[in-house]
Amino acid sequence: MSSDKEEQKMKAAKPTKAAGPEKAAPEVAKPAETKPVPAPKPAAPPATAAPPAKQEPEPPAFEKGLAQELVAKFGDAVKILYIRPIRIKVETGPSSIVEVATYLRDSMGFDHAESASGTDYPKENQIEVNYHLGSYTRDDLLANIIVLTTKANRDDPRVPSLIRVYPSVEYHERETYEMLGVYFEGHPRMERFLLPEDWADIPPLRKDFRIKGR
Amino acid sequence: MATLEEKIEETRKLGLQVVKEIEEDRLMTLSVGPQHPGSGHFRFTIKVDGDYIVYCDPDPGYVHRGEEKMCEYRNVIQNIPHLERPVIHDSNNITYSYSLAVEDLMGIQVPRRGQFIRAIASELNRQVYTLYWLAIYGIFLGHSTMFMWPAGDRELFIDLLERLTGARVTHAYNIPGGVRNDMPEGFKQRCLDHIRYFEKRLKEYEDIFYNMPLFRQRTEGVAVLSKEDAVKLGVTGSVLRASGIPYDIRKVEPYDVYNEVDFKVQYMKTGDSFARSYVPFLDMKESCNIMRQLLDKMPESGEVRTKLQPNPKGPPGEAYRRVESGRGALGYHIVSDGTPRPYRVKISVGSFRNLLALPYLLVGNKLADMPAVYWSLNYWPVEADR
Amino acid sequence: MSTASGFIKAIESGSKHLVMRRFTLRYPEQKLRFVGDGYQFDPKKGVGIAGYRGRHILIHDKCTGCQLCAIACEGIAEAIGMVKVDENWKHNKKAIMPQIDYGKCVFCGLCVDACPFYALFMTNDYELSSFTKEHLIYTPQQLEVKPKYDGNVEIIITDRGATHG
Amino acid sequence: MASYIESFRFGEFVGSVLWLVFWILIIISLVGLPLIFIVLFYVPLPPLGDEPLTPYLFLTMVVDPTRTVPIAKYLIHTDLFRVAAFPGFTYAALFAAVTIFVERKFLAKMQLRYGPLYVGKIEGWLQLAADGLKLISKEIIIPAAADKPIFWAAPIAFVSVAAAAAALIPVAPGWVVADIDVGLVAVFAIFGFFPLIALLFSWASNSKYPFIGGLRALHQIIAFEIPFIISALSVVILAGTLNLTGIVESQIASYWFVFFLPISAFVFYLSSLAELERIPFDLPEAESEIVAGWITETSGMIYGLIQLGTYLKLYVLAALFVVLFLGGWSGPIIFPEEIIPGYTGEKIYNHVTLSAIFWFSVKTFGVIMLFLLPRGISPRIRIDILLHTGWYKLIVLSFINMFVALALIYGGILGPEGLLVR
Repeated sequence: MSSDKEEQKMKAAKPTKAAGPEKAAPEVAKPAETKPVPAPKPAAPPATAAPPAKQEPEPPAFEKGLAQELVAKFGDAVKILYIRPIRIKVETGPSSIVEVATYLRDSMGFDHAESASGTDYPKENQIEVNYHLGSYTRDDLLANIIVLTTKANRDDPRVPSLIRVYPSVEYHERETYEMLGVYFEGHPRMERFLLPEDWADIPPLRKDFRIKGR
Repeated sequence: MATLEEKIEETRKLGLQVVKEIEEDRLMTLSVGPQHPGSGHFRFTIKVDGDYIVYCDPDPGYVHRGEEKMCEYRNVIQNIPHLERPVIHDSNNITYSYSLAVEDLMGIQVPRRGQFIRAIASELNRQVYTLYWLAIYGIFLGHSTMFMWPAGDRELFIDLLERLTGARVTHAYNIPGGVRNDMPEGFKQRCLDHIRYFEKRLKEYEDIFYNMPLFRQRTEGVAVLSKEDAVKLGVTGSVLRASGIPYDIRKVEPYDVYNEVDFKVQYMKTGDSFARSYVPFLDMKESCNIMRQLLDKMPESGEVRTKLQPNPKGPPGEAYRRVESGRGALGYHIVSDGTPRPYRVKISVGSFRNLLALPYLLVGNKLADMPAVYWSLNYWPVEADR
Repeated sequence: MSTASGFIKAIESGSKHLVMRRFTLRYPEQKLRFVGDGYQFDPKKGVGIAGYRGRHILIHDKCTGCQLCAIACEGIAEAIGMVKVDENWKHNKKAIMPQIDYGKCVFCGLCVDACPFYALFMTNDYELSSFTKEHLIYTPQQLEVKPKYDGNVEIIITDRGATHG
Repeated sequence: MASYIESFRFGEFVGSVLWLVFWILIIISLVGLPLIFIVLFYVPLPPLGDEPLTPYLFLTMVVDPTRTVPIAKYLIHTDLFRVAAFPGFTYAALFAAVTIFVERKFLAKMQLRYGPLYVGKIEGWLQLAADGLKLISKEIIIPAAADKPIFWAAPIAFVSVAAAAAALIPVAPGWVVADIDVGLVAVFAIFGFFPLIALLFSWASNSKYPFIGGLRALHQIIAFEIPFIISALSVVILAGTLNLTGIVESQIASYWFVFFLPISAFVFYLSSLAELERIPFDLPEAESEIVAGWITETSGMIYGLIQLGTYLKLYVLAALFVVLFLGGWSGPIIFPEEIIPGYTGEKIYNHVTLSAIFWFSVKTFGVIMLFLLPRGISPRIRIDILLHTGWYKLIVLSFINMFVALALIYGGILGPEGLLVR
């Protein structure tokens, strides 16, 4: 069964990474009382493909093939952030996200969206919206998850909605709208979903929204 | 007189949360409110034409506590007690994928015996959750015996978990790096006794509930979710498996020791309310035999946990790990920026994904079907609001 | 005739339960018996010992007032505050010990994991109700007392069904 | 560890006790005594020896036991006693109370739990009194825009209609409140009120869920009225008379009708379950769908009255089933000739009446247990299945039964000089 094959690969990939953290300096016993200032440059460096922090183990062949197929189809509109045993992260601009999603769904078999979520990067004044796409029908893709991300400017975040491609993201996008303030164009009911009707504060999951008393 | 379909179309355009009663369209707006015995802490507004539901608009958020925001203010270990709050009687499963994701980020290797105990604890927890769900499903259909028996038999597994973890429901047992304590002695034998007795009880459930003709009349052929729609709506867990797709994270993406356990993914093809209520029942049977295999294959002695430093830190990066919880795929997407506190934690739960199927399935059915369809979606309001 | 046989099987299954033993634990008369006398943690081996997570017990001659339990609980429930005690110990110069507010504590036991000096464990006692919130705050002296809890019942599986015996 | 709240002061305690004693005295003197006198003056008291029995003489005899026996014996045969006590309201209410307690314990045992346990030393037998007191002391909340007169009238009407039906049931030979010769039709006429009361009450409580519950009650009882009546009609064909006592006598003459008309008994059982709104047909108060159906807005004593009415109805339907199909009070004489040594022949004390009462109670209790069983084993059915079973399946069955009854009559097996008639 193909999933066992991936399992061995995953086992192989994990130990090499385990060597990474030893060299992290042991934390001092009593952490500083004040909130630790966010660490230098956060995770997704825009520059090179592979993250510089740790050497990326040789990506598994099957996932590499998928990524190659995407890059071949969309050229530089698509950028592969990382390839791991059953996880691939693909970044596109807001303009081309709908075509990439449609291509992923129709010809590559990723037939449903697990979730749509956002991460706020105040340093680069950007909000990263990522969709986790999975596949129920293609057997060899059952375990794979493609994280399709796009970046939107933080002051006026507008991203085209994928509701035409994946109807299952309707509630996820409404939640990301109210939590991070990302406006999804083309969404039929861009309204409040979880928060109370009289929520007057800024979107709570943004970094500059502080929990009172913390 | 407008036909049913026109009424459904016309009301779909009504987008307002608060719906005003319009005299001439002969529709009654019912708020199946946060206190309604048929909905738990969750409200959905339905418009009813006579006995037929014409429009349904779910409005969750009554128990939203901002778990994702709270995660950003605590270090990795302190997150465990509050992360299990969304569904406290499935706490080992909901913290399981969090621990796996953190272990991926920090490259921690859990010892073999710890992985086995973690799997056993999560299987026990799956039984506790499914029994609680089955009890409420029984009382929703008016079958009070079917509420009392599962609610009583749940005590068998709560007692086991209490011996193993020290707490009846909120265990905080699954820690990045393994489990917090080893098994007490005599636990294995007691576990096998309880499972053997429980399988006799499962036979009784089938006699008095599933094979009851009145129950079959109420659920068979009601609110059918076809295979294509299930995929299109992205539902997960028993709702997906009831529509004919044998998709179980334990088999598809085996984590920890699940690849050493051979079990068959239970699924049915009809996709109606009966299938969605019968698949969790089959899962419980399957889970009993998984627990037996886990208990046999478990190494007798050995470490159960790799000790982390007080404020564990890892290299910056991202990880997304999923686990098969009582309500389907439960995934954590953790972004870390090198400090002990996670930069962003996204919890993707099964209930939130199954919620989309509720308006899709309810419209066109009868008012009396509302509890049968709603609760067959395996929807836990507290978990969906996070 | 599947409907008739369905009904008959249901009646037969229902009436079979009329002779089975009742399962409820009658709490005040029967109390559950727990394994060992509470959850403990061994900092050297870094792993806990299975036990019920009830009220804490503080061993005064081991506690050094290092505040690690207060820091551990700070992120969870802020239930532990350090208070002055009028005992003087060689290893506890500042003479401060944890005072636990059971109005906030969630009994997760992470403070026990954080204590490196075998000073803070948990016991079997869970009957902590009181009339006012102030009485829920247990001072270190109160925490030192070992509660007596006599659970006498556990789940037994007989041929006539499981019961608490 | 527990400490008392500082705000408790002894003065307040004494004040409240005095306040209570004051009110008890007021109620007794202004309401209690006049009531007793009115009853005593109007109740026809027997002449004691030579001079007529005046109320004051009556009160003195309470002290002297030798005088009580003749008074009691006389009172037992007056109509007031029949209506209020034996075959009438108190007997039925006693049965209803026992049924409530037995149902809770029976259901609990079937569900492996204890049921009421702590009130009253052994197995919680005083739980019923505790519930009654609780309901009496609870505040009655009336919805704001409710139609107050009907809101108040409906529960009282509910209990009185149920009690009226209880008056027509013959418990022992000669012991029936109203022995009218169109007994069975009168019972059905009285049962026709129940849907009306349910709808009135739910409409008067002016809120959506009760209104849906009221409509469902209407649909359900009307759908099951017809099989209910036709299945009883086939019994009338066999018995030849509508008078309930006559029906019982015709069964004593031949065998119980349940052996001849099993299908009719089953249809009668099902439609009385629907009449009672019990579990398989629980739609009017389906708590998981429409909060609590037509009794959503009840609280305090209004809920108490409706519960009493429901269980009175349960007793009446079980007794009706016994009268129609299980031969009423027929059964072997099990009491000895002289129950009280040296005292025979008096109306109530002869052994025939006592064994009749015994057999009637045992059979009614058995049928009540049959009514309680479905609540333990079956879920609630949906409104369209309910109507489908009512209109199509049960009516057909009851017509088949009518045919069986006619065949028995014209075949000469039962009826005037039938083979099996003794």
